[in-house]
Amino acid sequence: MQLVFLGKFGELAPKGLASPTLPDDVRTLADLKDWIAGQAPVLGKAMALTTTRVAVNRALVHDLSRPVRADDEIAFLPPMSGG
Amino acid sequence: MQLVFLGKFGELAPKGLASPTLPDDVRTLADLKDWIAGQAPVLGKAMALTTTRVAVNRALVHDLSRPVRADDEIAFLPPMSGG
Amino acid sequence: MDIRITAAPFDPHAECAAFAADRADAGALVSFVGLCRQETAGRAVTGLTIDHYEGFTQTQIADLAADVARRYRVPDLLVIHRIGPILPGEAIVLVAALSTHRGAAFEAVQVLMDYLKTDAPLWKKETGPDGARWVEPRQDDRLRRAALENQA
Amino acid sequence: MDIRITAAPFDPHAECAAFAADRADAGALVSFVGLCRQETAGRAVTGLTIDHYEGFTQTQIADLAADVARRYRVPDLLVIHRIGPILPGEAIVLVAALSTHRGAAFEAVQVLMDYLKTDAPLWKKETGPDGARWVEPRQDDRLRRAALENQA
Repeated sequence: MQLVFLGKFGELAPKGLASPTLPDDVRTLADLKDWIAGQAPVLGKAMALTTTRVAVNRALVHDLSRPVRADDEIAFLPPMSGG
Repeated sequence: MQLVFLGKFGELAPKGLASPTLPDDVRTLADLKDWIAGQAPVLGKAMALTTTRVAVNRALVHDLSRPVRADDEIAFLPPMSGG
Repeated sequence: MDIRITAAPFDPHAECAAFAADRADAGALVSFVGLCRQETAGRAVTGLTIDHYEGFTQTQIADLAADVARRYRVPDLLVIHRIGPILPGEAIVLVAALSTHRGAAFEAVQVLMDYLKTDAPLWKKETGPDGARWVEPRQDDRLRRAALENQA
Repeated sequence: MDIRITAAPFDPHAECAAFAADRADAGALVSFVGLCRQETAGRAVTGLTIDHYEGFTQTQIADLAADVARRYRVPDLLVIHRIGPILPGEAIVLVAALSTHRGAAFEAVQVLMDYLKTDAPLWKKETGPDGARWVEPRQDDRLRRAALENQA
């Protein structure tokens, strides 16, 4: 599994989180967010305090009960500020 | 007095109308319009059938009871189509 | 504010570039270019000729622009309008606005274009294979103009 | 439709010129250029850095543009967006639309800009004398976006 942290999340994410080894009880995207907050509390707090969008394999996913798979690339996106 | 006919009015106006010799009873802009219609009926009809704006000495004038003076430049403007 | 009428073809993109050059204080540039089309409403167009009133057209357009600049607080406006004969593909008009934020710049350019369509002393004649015809203001331009009047 | 993200500076005026070249079928070109300002809300800005998500940002922007093209019937859209480090005065974004008439082109460019502000996967960081800060979406951009959602 690959994790991608964009924008300000990228600055707060410890390097080691990019290719994490997850415990068996991390089954869904919601579980993964909780696990990240435990591993990197500052990042977890930033993600909780703002609107965080999640993309799985480069498609936005709104249902965080979606199971995570070993070959997923999962990205966490803070509020966008293009243009 | 100079008369200026813009846009399609310019094509309908006889040359001689540019520097007219007006009879004494043409005292106002309204009189002038009537006199033009008598001199050049096709032009007069075109001016009557559309919204004709009048500029005196390069300023729009809305009150056609304004007197005309020998040194005026009076322009007749059909609906504008710029842009 | 830079308001010009010109009988010579102009490059609207080069003019925009010059207008925005060295303006790192402005965040937004909105521009509109009206191009001479090769057909309109199904009729082929071989060219346009725009009549103007010397000594009046430029000042009237400057007045319209000043009004829009004041109303939308966008002082940095550029208007270039062709007069005389114009070929298909050539620019007829360029309106551009520089502003700190985009909302005001969009509004200023749009409203100024609305005014130019109905209130700039310019008269457009289209030439095609069947001859020439003077262009009447479009119904939707007149309605837009009336709506502006009600807001003002 | 031409949708690009680029790490290299680009000339928005030259891009507009290329976009509109040989398009005598189109009567209206509307364009918006967002420029890197030298100050924002009273703070000096020495530069911007825009983060993106490789393989995702471009396709998302293309989806937003396709949606706007379909909704406003303006298929001819150009979007160029910078990523990476940007200096004051440089163009950040260009959005342009070619159309037969101006109303649809104005709407398409404005709405696409609204979407880019809130829905394009790009993250802007401003650098100034006091350090760097990530830019949060402006309140008025969020409201504009919500209004679009209600229309859709």
